[in-house]
Amino acid sequence: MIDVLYFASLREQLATAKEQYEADDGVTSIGELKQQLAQRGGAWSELFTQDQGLLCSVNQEMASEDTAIKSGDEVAFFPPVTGG
Amino acid sequence: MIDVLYFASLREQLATAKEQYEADDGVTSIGELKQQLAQRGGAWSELFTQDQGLLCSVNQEMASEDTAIKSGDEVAFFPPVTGG
Amino acid sequence: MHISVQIENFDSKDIISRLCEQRRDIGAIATFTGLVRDQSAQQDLVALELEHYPGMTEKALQSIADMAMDKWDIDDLAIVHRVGRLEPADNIVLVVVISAHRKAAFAACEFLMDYLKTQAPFWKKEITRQGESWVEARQSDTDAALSWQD
Amino acid sequence: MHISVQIENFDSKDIISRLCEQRRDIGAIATFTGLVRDQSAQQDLVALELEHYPGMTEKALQSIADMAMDKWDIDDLAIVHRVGRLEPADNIVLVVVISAHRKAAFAACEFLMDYLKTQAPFWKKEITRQGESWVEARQSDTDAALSWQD
Repeated sequence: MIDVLYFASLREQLATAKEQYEADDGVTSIGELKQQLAQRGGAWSELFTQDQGLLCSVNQEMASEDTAIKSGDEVAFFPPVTGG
Repeated sequence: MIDVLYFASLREQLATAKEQYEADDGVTSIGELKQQLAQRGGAWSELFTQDQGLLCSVNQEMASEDTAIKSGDEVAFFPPVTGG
Repeated sequence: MHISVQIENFDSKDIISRLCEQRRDIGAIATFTGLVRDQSAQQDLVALELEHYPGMTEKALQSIADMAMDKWDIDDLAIVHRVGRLEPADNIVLVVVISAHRKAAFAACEFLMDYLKTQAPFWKKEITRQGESWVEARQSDTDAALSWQD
Repeated sequence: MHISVQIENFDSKDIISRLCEQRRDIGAIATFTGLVRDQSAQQDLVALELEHYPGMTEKALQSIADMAMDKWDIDDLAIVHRVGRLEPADNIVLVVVISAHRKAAFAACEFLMDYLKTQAPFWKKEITRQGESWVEARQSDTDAALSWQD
């Protein structure tokens, strides 16, 4: 089980703030998780197949497509940050 | 008559804060005034013949050797500044 | 080091006093304060809503702070960032750097802001009389952060 | 614009409030505060005496301020410099720059300090338990001021 969080515009577009994702054995990286989420279609497909404008973190550290994930991890997806 | 002011270490070394200087007709620039002051000998000679470490202003604007001076002007000599 | 993510306003004077307390070796304090500015097209900004990622935000700020302490000869620093609903002219963020010398204090303060702008998980939504919209990230902020890489 | 040469201490919060009053277009406030730091060899600084050239000082600060307003897209600024006898950890100088954007605020604030350090007629004398001595000008300050020339 992976905790997946969504923030800001992404949270609104997906109408989801948080979910517990039951990962297949095949899902061992962020890139693979994104492919899985994109298969939900609609906004999911659109947002998780774009190359730019989507950031992610694993266990609260900035991550990339190749970052490994495993059960128990906290993954978050969000748009580019605009604080400060 | 030219008002001449001395500041900081220069004021202490010359034991003079301010004087009214009766300039010769020949004294029309800062460079010429410095030559005249150097002729007083002692600390005056030492301080006004050095090339570096002496700044000056005419009517409260930074000036150089070539800056013209005339009767009624306020001239000041001082070491490099150390505020801030 | 003082790092805080908070709803309440901050008092830069208090934070600076705390950093400098009992010290005689500080010659330079550089600070940056970011405020809510009305940059909506119609000049009718009502408020900003500042969302963040609790937990990760604090870690990201700590990591940026550690980078600044490593990179420059500075003595201490503070980062305070507000979240929640803020109105025009309200404070958003404060960065303070104290050091013996001004060059290090200025550079570290600017570095902290550039990194915070691109690395810390905060998002601004503008609420105007016309409606709501998420603030877009700026390429100039990304470029500013990249400019510090050696 | 607020420019002052004074014996009394200053309150940066008051000065910033005054600059920003009634404004909704300010996104960035950069400040620099210079303090009396004990850099004497024996770490026994008792006080600094700050001498200046009354009349010229204010003109020099005004001219530096005008240069900054011309050079950057900033909205307002303040320069406050103290004179007289100051003790370790006392405030010496405050520069505040307010602007829509942070890059201009940071650059103008650093420029103002670099120019003030080399162009404004202030002189520091250190009073230690060993005696008195005039602080020497630093080449690094001259270099910093020159670095802003285009």
